[in-house]
Amino acid sequence: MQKPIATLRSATGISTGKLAVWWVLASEIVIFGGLLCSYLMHRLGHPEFGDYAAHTNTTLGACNTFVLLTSSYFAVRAHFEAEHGRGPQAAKWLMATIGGALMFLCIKSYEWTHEIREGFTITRNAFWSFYYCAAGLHACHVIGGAIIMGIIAADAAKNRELQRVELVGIYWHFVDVVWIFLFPLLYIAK
Amino acid sequence: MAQPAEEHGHSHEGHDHAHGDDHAHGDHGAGHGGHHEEGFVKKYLWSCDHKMIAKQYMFTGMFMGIIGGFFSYAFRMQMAYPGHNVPGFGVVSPNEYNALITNHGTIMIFWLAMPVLIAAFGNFLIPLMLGCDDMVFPRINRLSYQIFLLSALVLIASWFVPGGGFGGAWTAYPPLSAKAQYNLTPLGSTLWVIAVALEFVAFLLGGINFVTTAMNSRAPGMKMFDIPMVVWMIVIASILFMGSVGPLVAGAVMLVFDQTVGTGFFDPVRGGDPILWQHLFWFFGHPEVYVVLLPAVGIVAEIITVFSRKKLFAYRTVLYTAFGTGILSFFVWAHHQFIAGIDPRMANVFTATTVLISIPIAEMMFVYVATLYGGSIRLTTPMLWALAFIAEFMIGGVTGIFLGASGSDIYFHDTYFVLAHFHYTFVPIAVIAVFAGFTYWFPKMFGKMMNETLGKIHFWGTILPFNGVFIPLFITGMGGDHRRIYNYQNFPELATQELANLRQFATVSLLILLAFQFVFFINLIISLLNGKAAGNNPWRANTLEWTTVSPPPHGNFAQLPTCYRGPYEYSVPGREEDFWPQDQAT
Amino acid sequence: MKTRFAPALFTRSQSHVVACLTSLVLFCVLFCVLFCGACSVAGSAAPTPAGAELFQLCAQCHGPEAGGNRPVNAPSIAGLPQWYLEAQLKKFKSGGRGMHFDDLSGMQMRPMAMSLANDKEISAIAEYVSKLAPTKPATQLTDGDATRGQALFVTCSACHGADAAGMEAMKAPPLNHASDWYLFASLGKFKAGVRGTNPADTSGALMRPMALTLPNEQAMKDVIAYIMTLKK
Amino acid sequence: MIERYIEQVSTYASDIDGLITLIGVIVGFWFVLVEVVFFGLIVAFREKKGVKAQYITGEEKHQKRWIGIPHELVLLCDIVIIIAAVRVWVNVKQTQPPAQETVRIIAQQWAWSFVHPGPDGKLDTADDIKTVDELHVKVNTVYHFKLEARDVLHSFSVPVFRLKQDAIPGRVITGWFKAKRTGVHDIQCVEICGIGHGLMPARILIQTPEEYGTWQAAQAATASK
Repeated sequence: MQKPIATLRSATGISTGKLAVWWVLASEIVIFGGLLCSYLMHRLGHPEFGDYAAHTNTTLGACNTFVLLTSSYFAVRAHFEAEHGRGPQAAKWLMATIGGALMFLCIKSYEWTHEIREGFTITRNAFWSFYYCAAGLHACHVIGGAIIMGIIAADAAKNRELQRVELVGIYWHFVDVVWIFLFPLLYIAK
Repeated sequence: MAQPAEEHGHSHEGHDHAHGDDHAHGDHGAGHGGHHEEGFVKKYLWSCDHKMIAKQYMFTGMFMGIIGGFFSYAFRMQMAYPGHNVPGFGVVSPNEYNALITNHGTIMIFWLAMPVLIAAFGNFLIPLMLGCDDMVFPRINRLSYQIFLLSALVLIASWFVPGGGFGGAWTAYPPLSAKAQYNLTPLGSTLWVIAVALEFVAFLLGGINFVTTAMNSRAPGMKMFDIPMVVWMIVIASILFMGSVGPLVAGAVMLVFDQTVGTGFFDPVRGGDPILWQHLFWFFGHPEVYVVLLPAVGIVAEIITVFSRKKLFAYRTVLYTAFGTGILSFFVWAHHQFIAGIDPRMANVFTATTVLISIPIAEMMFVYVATLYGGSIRLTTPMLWALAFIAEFMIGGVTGIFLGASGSDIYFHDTYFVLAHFHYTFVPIAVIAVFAGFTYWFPKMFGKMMNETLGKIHFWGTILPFNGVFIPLFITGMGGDHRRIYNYQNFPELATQELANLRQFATVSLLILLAFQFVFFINLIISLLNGKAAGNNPWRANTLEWTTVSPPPHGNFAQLPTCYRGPYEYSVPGREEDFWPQDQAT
Repeated sequence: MKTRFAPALFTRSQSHVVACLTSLVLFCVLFCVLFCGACSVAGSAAPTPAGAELFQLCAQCHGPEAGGNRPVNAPSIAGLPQWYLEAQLKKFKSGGRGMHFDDLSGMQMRPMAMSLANDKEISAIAEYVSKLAPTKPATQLTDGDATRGQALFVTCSACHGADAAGMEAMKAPPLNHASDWYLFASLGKFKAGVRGTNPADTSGALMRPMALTLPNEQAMKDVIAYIMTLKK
Repeated sequence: MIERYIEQVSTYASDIDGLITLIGVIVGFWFVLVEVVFFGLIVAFREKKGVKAQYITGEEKHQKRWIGIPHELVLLCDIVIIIAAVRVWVNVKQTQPPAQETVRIIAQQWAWSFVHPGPDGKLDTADDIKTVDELHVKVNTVYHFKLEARDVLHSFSVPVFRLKQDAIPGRVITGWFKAKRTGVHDIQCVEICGIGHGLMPARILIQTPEEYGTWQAAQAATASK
């Protein structure tokens, strides 16, 4: 499938792909924004949420923040390599980013298993419902991002579609930023 | 007039040019240079071509519209003749009645207005009007339609599961929608939410495509204010949609969890809040009105300028009012909740914003009326539809003030007055403007002219009964008829003969309206089979889609056009012709 | 391209005229059919729908087999005798049942009975439900003692019969296929005066003193446990 | 204009109807004006042989006036409407005159239950009078109602009072009314609440204090039996 001419035009001066990624992020921001606003309204109306939040594992949450930030750094490196046309290197850095994503998911599932075992399931109360819902939606984005990065890395290794490395990087930073909002709201605000 | 043979020649020439000019088409061009040789599946079902996707959206939307129309027939018959066997449906029981009204509303907004106005017209017009060969992401475009089709199938499936279709109104307020114990449709309600969520995903993908295409892929020379109004409107609508739907997507996830897993997001007993859903829903739901309105007024702008041979009066003003409406529409949502138990002080703020939104909309209508001044008006079928849009939409607009003003909304909330009001906005949008656009662009879509006589019969047969349906409902609403009641026998004040007569009048009008839609389908079929060849530019219009052959081939233009001027340069003094296509250098 | 488009539209070819005329005739026929259909509907009195059609509404709560649905307080009604169903539906409709402040589940049922237009519809639906095969609802109350219940049941058997199959002459419905949670709730309502105190509910008034003879909840559970053993 | 279709029975019904009339006059004026101009233009500027359309951009000052002036007039009308609407709203929903009587209204799928104070005049005491689908009130008395819902959203509406208020599970919402005429009227549920939504009628009986007293005594008598 060849690209139509439309895709190659750039009246704004920004490449079409990048423009589209920004629009994707804009709509994602509203989705997470809606969810977090709902959570905040509940949080402000229910002081007892603080007690529930005490049962979350802040250490592991902080660990995960660190893991995600590191993987974001790897994504920056991948972009740097791609800019200079070094596809295979970019692919390697992307694989490292995927590694970060997997580590994040592992820690997350360990955390959740523990919490569920202690009886803090999604149906326990509104706090835990929000906790699993928001973190779960975020985790879906992590999984989706990892899969997309895998595909792009496979292309990049053959020096194809290198501009996409930057695009997935932008997306990955967004996923990171969402977590940076989630972490204090769900873990720290006690 | 272009002869068929000539057209054929054109399209071949077109491909040759495309190959020569552009390497992006490159060797692949040879593959679909003979696009008529593509297999049936590739051409009609699995196509990436924006025009085919537009037609898929158009006809899927129309099909769903027929279902929605049938639903309205069934429940209107029940309203007029309660307890009678409705021919073709059977007796309407209370649960079926609820499912019918719920799905009628859902279909008409999400599966008719949205796909036809935004997706179908957007897909068809944006690349053609901007002078490019396709959407920027053709495969995402195809995916968008496929998800949309899937959502439609899920919705249809939801009517046939045990317990029947969801019956909690299209607003789906929890706790009713959240617990099977209350709505008694455990599967139907879940499938309903999933269908709506899938539909949102489809339009998010489509919207990203539209906005990016409009921003990046304009023909050389086309400046911001040279973009035809309908493209602007579809783009603004897409942005509005993207900006407002997010919270409801989150809300839909929460609602599905409430229904299936048993969480308590909207359950007050478990720390949730039922009002939260209303905020999430209407934060989307009110901008949604403008999401479907804006493309409709864009279509009307194209048509009235062409058929009055006039430049659009104050192009920039129209654009600014559209922006103004879009921005204001994010701050009016709580007028749906005046009596829903929100803090009464909030109502004052939302009354102000809601009433003020009348200003940009009124201004837009003034502009359209002013455009007619000094024109040379030709009442063709598309023009009749476009003018009817203005005349009828005005009724919807002014009756909205009664509902936006908190004091009078106390009485009118959830009565038939509300129902008549929003049908006076949605029918002009989703029916009148759609017919306007469809009859106007039909020659470009299919290369044939539609029959004018049948078109006019269909027009009058739709417009007159349409008023016959909803004007009586304003009156029953003022008399206190409230919505979603399947039978008034238990309410002595509503079971009066006068009100019953009005309801019957509305129902009979609806039957006439529906019967006249057959004229449209007959017209559609005979025009497709036997219509007069349209030629490139039958309406002698300026915008770029009319500079290519009808129907445009894969790749749209023989040579991608360059744009020299705005889209509405009609009757320019000193020119012999009364139109001046955007791609003509002189 | 200099030709004006208007003439092109108004000089229709022969085939178009034919097509137009046929379609108009077709349209007129369709229109008349629809319109006459509507008029005939309007003119006639509402016919009584078949019991199966009316039962659709009941099925929402009582289930497609009328086997009951605990979460929405809907008891098993399949195979109950027609006379009993008719009597209860009429009572619900007129307000003899389901009008007490504390009868929350009765208030859910009353509007459903009110949706039935007349006695003919009530008969139709009662007949339909009475012909459904009785179900065997699962036992949900476990802490009753059937042997003690057997002694208590002697009082009941005077009207409901030794096999709890009911007696029309005594206006006593069969109990042997009822859901135990429903029997428990009903006995509770009779005891508390939520049922059987409405002046319009004469048959309920017969049951209320009988329920009062059961001294406490355990006794109610015992007798229900015995009734459940009579389930065939 | 509403009073032609339905009686005004509460004290604030005429305020709301007055607001509706005011809005009706304002928007009616604009509606008629615009439609007359609109159809006038269509008739006046039909296509004529040899007459070319005018070229008007609408971007020049003297042309924009045709939009600008109506625009400002609409703004003025909007402000009038907003002020009038807020005044009515504040009267009906935001301020509550001191209660002379209080009733509790409980909505459930699909019935209304009412708790009237007993002879002692206080709610939530042993002598409360509880009814289903029948609300008894005294005429010319300020009533506060405490609105609750047992399961899903409902909405308490008495059209002759121009009164409407959603009932939300988990909350108690207080509102008020004062009936100015005796009679029996409909109470409706106006928020969809499931399959029985259309079958949730109740009646409000507005009685003279004497009639009400008789009813109250009769109820107290049956309760004590």
